Amino acid sequence: MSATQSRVNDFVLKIATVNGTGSASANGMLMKALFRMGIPVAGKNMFPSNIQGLPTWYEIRANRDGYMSRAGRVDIMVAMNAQTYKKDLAEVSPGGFLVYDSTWPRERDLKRDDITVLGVPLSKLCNEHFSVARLRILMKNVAYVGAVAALLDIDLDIVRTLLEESFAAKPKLVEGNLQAIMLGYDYARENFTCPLPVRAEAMNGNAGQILIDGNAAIGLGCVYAGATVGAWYPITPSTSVMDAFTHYCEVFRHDPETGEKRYCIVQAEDELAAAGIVLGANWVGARAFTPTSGPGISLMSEFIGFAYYAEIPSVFVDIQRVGPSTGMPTRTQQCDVMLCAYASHGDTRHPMLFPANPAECFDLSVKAFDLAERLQTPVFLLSDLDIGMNDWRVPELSWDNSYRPDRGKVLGPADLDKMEKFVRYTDTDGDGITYRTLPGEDPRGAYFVRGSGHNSKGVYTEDAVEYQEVMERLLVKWDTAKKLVPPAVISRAKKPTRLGIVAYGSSDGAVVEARDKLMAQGIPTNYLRLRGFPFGAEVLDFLHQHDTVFVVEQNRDGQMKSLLKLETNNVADKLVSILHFNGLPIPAACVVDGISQHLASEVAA
Amino acid sequence: MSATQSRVNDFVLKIATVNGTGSASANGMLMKALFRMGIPVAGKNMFPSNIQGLPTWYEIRANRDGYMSRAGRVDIMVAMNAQTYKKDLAEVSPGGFLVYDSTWPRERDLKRDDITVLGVPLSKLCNEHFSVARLRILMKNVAYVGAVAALLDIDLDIVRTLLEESFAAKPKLVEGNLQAIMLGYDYARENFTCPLPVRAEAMNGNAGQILIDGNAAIGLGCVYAGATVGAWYPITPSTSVMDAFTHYCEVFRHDPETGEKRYCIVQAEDELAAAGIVLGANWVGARAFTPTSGPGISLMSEFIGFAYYAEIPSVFVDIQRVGPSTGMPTRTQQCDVMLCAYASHGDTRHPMLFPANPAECFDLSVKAFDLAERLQTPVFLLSDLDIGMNDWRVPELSWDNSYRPDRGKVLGPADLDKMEKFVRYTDTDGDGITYRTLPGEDPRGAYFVRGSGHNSKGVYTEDAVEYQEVMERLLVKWDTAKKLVPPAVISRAKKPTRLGIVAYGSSDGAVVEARDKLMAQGIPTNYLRLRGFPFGAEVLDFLHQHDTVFVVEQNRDGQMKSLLKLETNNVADKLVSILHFNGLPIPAACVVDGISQHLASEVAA
Amino acid sequence: MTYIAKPKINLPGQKRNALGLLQRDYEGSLSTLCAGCGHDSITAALVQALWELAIAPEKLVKLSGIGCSSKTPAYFVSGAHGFNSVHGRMPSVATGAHAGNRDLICIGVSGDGDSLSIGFGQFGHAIRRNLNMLYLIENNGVYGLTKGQFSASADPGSTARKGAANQMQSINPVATAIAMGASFVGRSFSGDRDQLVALIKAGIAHPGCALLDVISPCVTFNDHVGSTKSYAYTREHKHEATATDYVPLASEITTQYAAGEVVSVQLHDGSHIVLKKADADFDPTKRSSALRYIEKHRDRGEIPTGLLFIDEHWPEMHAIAGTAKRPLKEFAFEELNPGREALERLQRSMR
Amino acid sequence: MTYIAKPKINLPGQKRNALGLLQRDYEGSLSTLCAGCGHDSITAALVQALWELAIAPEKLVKLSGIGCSSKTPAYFVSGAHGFNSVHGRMPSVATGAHAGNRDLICIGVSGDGDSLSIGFGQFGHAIRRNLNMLYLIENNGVYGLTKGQFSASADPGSTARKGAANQMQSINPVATAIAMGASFVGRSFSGDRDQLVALIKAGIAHPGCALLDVISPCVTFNDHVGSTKSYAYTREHKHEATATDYVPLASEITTQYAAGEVVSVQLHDGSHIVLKKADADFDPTKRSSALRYIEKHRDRGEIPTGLLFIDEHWPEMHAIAGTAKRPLKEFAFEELNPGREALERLQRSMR
Ligand SMILES: Cc1ncc(C[n+]2csc(CCOP(=O)(O)OP(=O)(O)O)c2C)c(N)n1
Ligand SMILES: Cc1ncc(C[n+]2csc(CCOP(=O)(O)OP(=O)(O)O)c2C)c(N)n1
Ligand code: SF4
Ligand code: SF4
Ligand SMILES: [Mg+2]
Ligand SMILES: [Mg+2]
Repeated sequence: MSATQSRVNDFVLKIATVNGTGSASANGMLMKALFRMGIPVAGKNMFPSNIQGLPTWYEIRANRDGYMSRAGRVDIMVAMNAQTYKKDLAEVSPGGFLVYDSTWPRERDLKRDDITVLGVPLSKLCNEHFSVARLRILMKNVAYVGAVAALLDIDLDIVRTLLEESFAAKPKLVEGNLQAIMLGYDYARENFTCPLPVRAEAMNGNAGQILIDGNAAIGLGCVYAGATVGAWYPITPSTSVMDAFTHYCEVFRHDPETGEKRYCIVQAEDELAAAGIVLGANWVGARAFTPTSGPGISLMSEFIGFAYYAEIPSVFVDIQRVGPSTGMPTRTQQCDVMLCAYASHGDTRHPMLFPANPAECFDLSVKAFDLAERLQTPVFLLSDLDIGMNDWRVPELSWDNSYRPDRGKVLGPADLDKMEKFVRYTDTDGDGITYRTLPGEDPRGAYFVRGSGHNSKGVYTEDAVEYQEVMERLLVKWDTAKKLVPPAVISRAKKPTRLGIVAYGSSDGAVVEARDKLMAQGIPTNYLRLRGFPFGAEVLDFLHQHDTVFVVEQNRDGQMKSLLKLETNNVADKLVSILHFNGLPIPAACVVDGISQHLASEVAA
Repeated sequence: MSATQSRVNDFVLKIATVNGTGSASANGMLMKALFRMGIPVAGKNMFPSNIQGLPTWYEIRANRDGYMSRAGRVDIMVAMNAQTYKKDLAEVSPGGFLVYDSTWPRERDLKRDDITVLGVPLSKLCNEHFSVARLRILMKNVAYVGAVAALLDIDLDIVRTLLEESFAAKPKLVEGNLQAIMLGYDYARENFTCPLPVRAEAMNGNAGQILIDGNAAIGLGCVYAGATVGAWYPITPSTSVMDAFTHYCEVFRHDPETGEKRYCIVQAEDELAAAGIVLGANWVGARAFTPTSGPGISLMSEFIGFAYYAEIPSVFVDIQRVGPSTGMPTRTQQCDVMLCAYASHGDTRHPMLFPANPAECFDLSVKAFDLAERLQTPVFLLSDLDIGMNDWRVPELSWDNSYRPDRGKVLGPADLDKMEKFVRYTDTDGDGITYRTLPGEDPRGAYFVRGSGHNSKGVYTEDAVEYQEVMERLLVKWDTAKKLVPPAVISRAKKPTRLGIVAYGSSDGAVVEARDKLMAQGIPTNYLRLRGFPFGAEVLDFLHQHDTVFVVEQNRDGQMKSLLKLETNNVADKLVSILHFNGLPIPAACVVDGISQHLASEVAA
Repeated sequence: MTYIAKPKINLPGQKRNALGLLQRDYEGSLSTLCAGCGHDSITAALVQALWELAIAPEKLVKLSGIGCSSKTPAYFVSGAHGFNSVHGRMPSVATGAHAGNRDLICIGVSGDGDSLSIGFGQFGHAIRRNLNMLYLIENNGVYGLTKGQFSASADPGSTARKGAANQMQSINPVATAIAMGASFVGRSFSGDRDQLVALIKAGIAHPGCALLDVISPCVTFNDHVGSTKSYAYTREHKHEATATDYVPLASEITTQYAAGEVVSVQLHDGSHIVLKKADADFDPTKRSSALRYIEKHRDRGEIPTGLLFIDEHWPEMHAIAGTAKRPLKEFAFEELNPGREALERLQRSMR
Repeated sequence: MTYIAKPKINLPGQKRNALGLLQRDYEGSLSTLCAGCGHDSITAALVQALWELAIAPEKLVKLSGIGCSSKTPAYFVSGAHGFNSVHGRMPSVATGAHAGNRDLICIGVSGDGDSLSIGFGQFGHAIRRNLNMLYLIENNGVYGLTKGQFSASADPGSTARKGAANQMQSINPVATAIAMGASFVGRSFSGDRDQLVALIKAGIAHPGCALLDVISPCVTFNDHVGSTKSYAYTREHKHEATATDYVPLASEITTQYAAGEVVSVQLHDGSHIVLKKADADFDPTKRSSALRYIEKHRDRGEIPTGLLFIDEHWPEMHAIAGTAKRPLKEFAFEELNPGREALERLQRSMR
C-alpha cells in the first residue's frame, strides 16, 4: 500500500497534560469518537502517583488491523504541558506531528526538522471567547479536541453526540463545550492543510466490540458470580475494582421494593482485615472476595496460608503494579506471580488465573469463585494496571442464563440425615476434596476451623502420622486443580516450527502482533497463552513439542518461567525469557527483537 | 562385636511425662550425667503447644560413634504418664525395656513378650519417704533418675555433683533430691539385675565438646556480633533466642560502673513492628535483628520487600516450625526456605544462611550481620526447632579476638569532605553495592529512604529508564552475594561415585550417619552441605559432577530442590527429593531407605 | 486441644431450658488449660448464660485468635461451629461471618495479647463498625501461651514473676474502647460468676459490638504477689460500679429501686438491661461521665466493674450498610445474578 | 515527589537563628500536593518551629508512612535524613531509629488513614512505649492519595463529596491517645499557624511521645459543605481549650496570668510549657479531667484545640529500658564484644 495510505487508521495519538485539570474527559471523547468511526482503538493512561499538578499522558493507538498493544511510537503528540514539552517533543517519531498551545512562545532551543510542529493558540482562543475565568482554563482542554478532530478528520457529528450523551444531565454545558471544540477545529482548518496524512477514516472494525477497562469487568464479573460480600482496603490500581462492584451492585442488587441491599461491602482497616473478612464470609457460605495489589498480598500472606491449610474458599484479586515495595503504584508489571503461587510460610501452593483482557477479566472472575468453592482453597485472579485501568476494545461480554455456580462439596441438614457422623477432612471421593458444612444450619455439622495441626476428622493433633496424612491429601487436591483450571489457549503457525512462545495476561497483545511480524520475516512460531496455574497437561505437551520456548512476561526475574521450571521436568533448559519490566505496557517490538536476537545469537554460537 | 557389647553406649532412652511437672530438670540431669561420662549424647524434646497437663517426651540418644540424629528407635522407655502408657509401651523396640511407676497396676490388656517391663513403685516410695505433699509429687520425677541410673550404670557421683551445681543457690534441696534418687536407685538394684545389657560406660568421647541449644547460640552470637538492638514478638520456637540474647547482654553488656545497658531490646506489638524496628535501627547504624518463626516471616513480608528495594541492612532469624499457618508450633520442619528466598511482592530475592547445629548458629549469626551490612539487604538466618530448642553436643565455640565487623560501605563526614556531592544509589565500584550515610552525622549525607520508585541518585522517580537502572543494578549486587555467602561444605566418599547428596541445616546429622550406613552396604556417596543462598560456583560444580543428586530436606514440597532447579541450568532432572516432614527430626533411616529405594527402582526400571 | 472426649453424664432431674436442652448440651470438650486458670471460669459462665438464654447451638458461632484464652471456644457449645483464626485477627473473621450471615450469634473470645498488641487495629475497628457480636477479652496481663511475657494491659508497677516491674502505661481496653466509640463496654472478673453471666447475656442481647473486658488471672505466670492481675489483687481492688441485670422480653421487671440510682435500658427486642449504680452521679450512657468515672477510679488504683457504658442507639454494621434483613448467604443465585438481557442493556453504554 | 529542584532565593536581611541558619535552610523540596492542601501549611509551621528552635538539620530525622500527608517529610529540612516507610508503619521505624540513636530528634508525620486504620496498632504502641518523638497526624478525615474514601476519623454525620453521610463513630486520636496512656496530647488546625508552631516546639521539647492531631483539610476531597473536616467547619467549631506557650530554658516567663487559669509545666531540660486555660476547672494534667472535657465538648460538636493533656513525668522508652545515655550506634565494637576469654569462661557451665 502507499506510504500515505499506510498512515490512515494506523497511528498513535498521545496527549500530554497536567493531572487534575479534567483532560481525562477530553481524551475519552477522542478515544470514543475513533471507536465509533469503526476504527480499532486502545487507550493507555500514564499518570502520576499524585492528585493534582503533575504530568500525565494519554496514549491512543488506532490500528485498522486490530493490534492493540502499546506501539512504542508517537505519530501525533498534543503537548499541553509546558513542564514536559521538551520530553514530549523528543518522543515524537520522525515524520510525526506535534500540536501545542502557541499562545506562549515555546522554548527556542528546542528544534526538530524531522517532524511537523503545529501551533494552535488554544488559551488565546478560549480567553477571547469565554468570559468566565474558570471556563477559560477548562475549555482549552476541550479546544484541543477540536484541533485534533480537524487534523485527523474525526467525524464532528460523532463528537457532538458524545458531548450530548456525557452532558445528558446538564445540557446547558453542551453548547459551551461545542464552542470550545469549534475554536480549535476552525483554527486548524484555517491554518493547516487538514486532514494530515496521518488520519482517521470511518471503517467497520468494531462490530460486536465494546470499550471497557479490566477493573470494571471484574467488578461486574463478581456481581454476576453471585458474590455478596466484598472486603477491601483502597490501593492503586485495584481501587476501581471495588468502585465498579459497588456501582453495579447499586444498579442490580437493590431490592426493587424495599431498596434493601443484597450485598455488603466492607472497607476494612487494612489488607489483613480484608483477608479475614473474606475468609469469614466464605466460611458461612457467602461468596466473598477482596481486590488488592502487591503490598496487600504481602500483608495477607498469613491469612492466605491459613485459608490453604484450613481449606476455606476465598478469592483474591491482585491488580499488579510495579514492585518491589511501594514501587511505582501507577505503572504496570506482572511481578506478583511467584508470590501468589506460594504465598505464606510452610508448604503452600495456590491456583491462579490470568486474564489477558477485560473480557476475560469478566469470565475468569466468575471462574475464580467456582474454583475456590470447588477446591476449598484461596484462588488468585491476577490482572494488572494495564488491563485494569486502561481502555480496551474487546468483544461484547456474554452471559449464559443457564449457568449455575459450583458451590462445591457442601452438606446441608438433609445430607447429614443420611450419614453416621460428619467429619470435615476425610477424602471419601479420592479427589483430595473433602466435605464441609455451613454455620447456622445444623449442630450435627458443627466442626472447628483451625490453622493449627488437625487430623482427617478435623480434630486438633500434634501427631506425626495424622498431620502428614492431611498434608499429603492436599497434594491430591492439587492434582485435581490441574484439571479444573481453564486450559491454556494454543495457536499454531501455518508452517510447522520448533519455536514456541508462552505468555499470559497483558503480554498477549504484544505477542499476537509480534508473531505476525515474525511470520512476515519468515519466522513461524506457535503460541501458548497460559490462563491458569497449576499447569495442565497441554502446557507440558507444548513445552515438549518445541526446541526453544520463549517465555514473555513483564517482570525482571522471569517469574512465570520459574514456575514452568519448578512444575515441569526435562524442559527447563529450553526456556528463554523475554522480559519487559520498566512499568510501561510491553510493546510488540520487545518480543520481535528478543526472539530475533536470540535466534541470531544461536546462529553465531 | 558381641550383641551385648553392641548395646553399651549405643542406646535411646525416652522419658514420657506430663508437662508442667518439672520433669525437665530430671531429664536434663540424665542427659548431662551421660555427657560427663564422656559418652556422646543428643537430647530431643517432644512437647505440646500447651502450658500444663499434657503429654511430653524427652529422648536421649547415647552413641559411642557420635551419631547424633534422631535414631527412630527406643531402647529404654520410662513411662511416667498413664495417659500415654499404651502408646509408649508400643513404641519400645523389640528387646528393649520399659520402666513404669508400678504403684498403680498398669492396664492388664497391654502385653508385650518381646520387651522387658520393669515396675518401680516410684510414687509409693516417695509417699512413704516424704511427708510434705508437694514434695511427694515433685520427687517421684527425681526418683526415676535414680532407677535409670542403676539400670544403665550411670555414675552416681556425677549425679550428685550435678545436683549440687543446680542447687548451688539453695543447698538444702540437694539432700531431698538425693534421697529421692537413692529411693529409685536402691529399689532397682534390689529388684533387678543391674546394669541392663543396654547401658552406659565411661569413655572419652566428649573432649572439647559442650552441650548447648541453637537458640542460646544465636543469642550469644548476636552479642558477639555487636548487635545492640533486638526487636521481637514472642513466638514458639524462637522465643528463647531473645531470652538468650537478653541473658547474655545482662552478663556482658551492663556498664561495670553505671550499670547502663549497652543494648536495647524492644518487645514489639507484633512482627510487622519488630521488622520496622530492625529497619529503623540499622538505618541509623546500630546492628539490629529480630528472631521469629514462619508466621512472623509472613507478616514481615511487606517490610522485607521494602528493605530489599531501599537497601537497608537487616537480620531476620527464622526458627522454623511445622507449617502451614499455625501448624504444629512445637514440632520441627524446614518449610520456610522458598518464602524467605523470595519474600514480598515484586521482584525480590534474599540471601539465606543455614546453620546445621548450634556451633554454626553462633558463627553464622555473626556472619549474618556482616553480610547484611556489606550487601545492604535483608539476610535470613534459617534455623529450626530441632536445632533451636534441643540439646546438642557440639565442639566448643571459639572466637578470634582480631575479628572486626564488616560495616560495609558507610560514608562519614570525613569521606563527604572528599566528594563533590553524595548520591545514595549509584554503583561506583561495579559490585552493585552503593554507599550509604548514617543519620545524625552530616547534612551533606542527608538522603531520603523510600520504597517507592527512585533513581540512582535516590530521588523519587516514575521514569521507566531510571527505575529499570536501579532494578538491574540490584541483580549485579546479587551476583556479588554469591561470592560472599559461606561456601558449601563438601565431603567425598573414599571411592569414586556418581551419587551425590545435598542437604542443609538440621538434616545434616541424618545424612552423615546415612552415608556411613550406605557405604557399609557398598554404596559410596559424595555430600554437599549448603550453608548459604545464593548458591556459589561450588554448588553448580557438584551438581554437574554427579548423575543423581539426592536433595534431603524436612518439608513436603522439596523447597531447596526447587531453589536448585530455579537457580541452576542443565541439572534439574538429576535432582531426587528425599523428604521427611511429619514434624519429628529426620532419622538416618529415612535417608538410607530413600536412597536405596531409588536405586532399586532404577535397577527395576 | 480437643482430642480428649469428655464424658457427658446425664444426671437425673437436671433442668432443661426453653429448647429442652440441658446445661451439658452447652458444654464443649475438656479444657487443657492449667488447673485454676481464670479462662475456665469464663467458659463456665458462657455455658450458663447461653443455656439460660436458650440459644440454639447451631445459631451460634464461636471465634478466637491464638492464645490460651483463644482456646476457649473449643470448651463450650460443641454443637456450634468454631473458628480458631490467626493471632489477633478474630475480629475481621467475625466481621466477614456476620456480613455473610447476620442471623448468626457471634461470640469472639480473645486475650489481652491477642486484642491489645497484634490485634489492636482489628479490636478498634470491630468496635468502630459496631459489629453485632459479643467481644470478650480474657485479660490476664500476660502472654500465657508463650510463657508469661507482659502484655499491653500490664499495669505500671505490676511485677513479673521474676520480679521486674512494668513501667509502661497499660492499654486499658475499657477506657480505650469508650473513647473510640464503643456502644457497649463492660468489665468483669472471672471469679465473679453472677456478674459475668448477667453481662454476657446483656452483651449478646445488645444490638452492636458488646465489649467485655474480663480480668482472668493466669495462675501459672501472673498470679503472684506484686501482680495487679492476680486473684487476690483483683478481689481487693475491684468495686461494682453498676450491678447489671438482664431482663428478657418475656419477664417482668420486679425489683424496686430508689430513683436516680438506676438506669433501665430497653433494647430493640424489647428486653431490658437494668443497671443499679454505686455512684448516683455516674452516667453510663454518657461517654464523658463514663470516662471520667473510670479514670478517676484508675487513679485511685480501683477497678470498676459492671456495665460501664452503653448507647443502644448507635447503628450496627448492617444498619449502617442498609443490608437486606435476610442473611446474604440465603439468597438464591437467581436473586443475585442480573442475567444476560441486563448485561446486553448495560453494554450499550460501552460503545 | 522531590525531583523538582526548588530555587532558594536568599532575600537580603533575612533573620538567622542561633546556628546562623536562615529559615530557608529548614525548607525541603517543592510540594507536589494540591494547591491549598492543609498539609502544606503544617509543613510551613514545621519549618518555622525548627528554625526558631535552631535545631541542627543533621540531628533531625523525618519519618512517615504512605499518603499525601506522608509526603510532608520531603518538604522540610532537606539537610535531615528522611524515611518514607510503608503504609501505617512509621512508628515502628521511628522506634528502631530512636533505639539505635537516642540523640536524634524524631519527627513522624502521618495521616488519619495511616495512623488510625492500617497503622492503628503501631500508633497505640508508640504511645504506650512513650517513644521520645513528635508524632504528628495530618487529619483530614479521608484517604487523600487514594481519592477520598472516608477514614476512621470521619465523624458521624459528615458527608462525602458525593453526599453519603458517614454513620460510624469516629476514632478520635486525641481522646483515644489519652485513654491509652499518652504523655502529651495536643490538637491544632493547619489554619492556625501560631498555635501550631507553639505546640510543635512544646512537643519536640517534651521528653516522650508527643502526639499532635492537626486538622488539615483536604481541599480536593473533603472541604465541601457537610464535611466536618473542612476549613469552614473547623474554623467555626474549634475553640482553644488551652493557649500554649513554649518558653525555652534561656528566656524568662514574662507574661502575668491570673492564678487558676494557668498551668506551667517545667520539662527536664528546664524549659517551660505554659498553658492558659479557657476553662478553670479543666486540668490538662489529669486524664479524667482531660477526657471529660474533650468528650463534653465533642457532645456539643465543638473541637477543643491546644495542649489537652500532659504528664511530663512518665518515663520514655530508654528511661524504662535503662539504656546507656550514649547512643548505641556510637559504641565501639570493643565495647560491645566480650572477647575470646569471656567465651571460654562462659562455656565451662556447658559441660
Ligand atoms: C503471628 C503470631 N505471632 C506470635 C504467635 C505466638 N503467640 C501465641 S499466643 C500469643 C500471646 C497470647 O497472649 P494472650 O492473647 O494474652 O492470650 P493468653 O495466652 O494470655 O490467654 C503469642 C504471642 C502466634 N501464634 N502468631
Ligand atoms: C499496604 C498498603 N495499602 C494501601 C495503600 C494505598 N494507600 C496509599 S495512601 C493511603 C491512605 C492515605 O490516607 P491518609 O493516611 O489519611 O493520608 P492522606 O492522603 O489523607 O493525607 C492508602 C490506602 C498502600 N500504599 N499500602
Ligand atoms: S498459662 Fe496462664 S493463661 Fe495459659 S492456661 Fe495456664 S493459667 Fe491459663
Ligand atoms: S488530595 Fe487532599 S490531602 Fe492529598 S494533596 Fe490534595 S488536598 Fe491534600
Ligand atoms: Mg493474656
Ligand atoms: Mg487523610
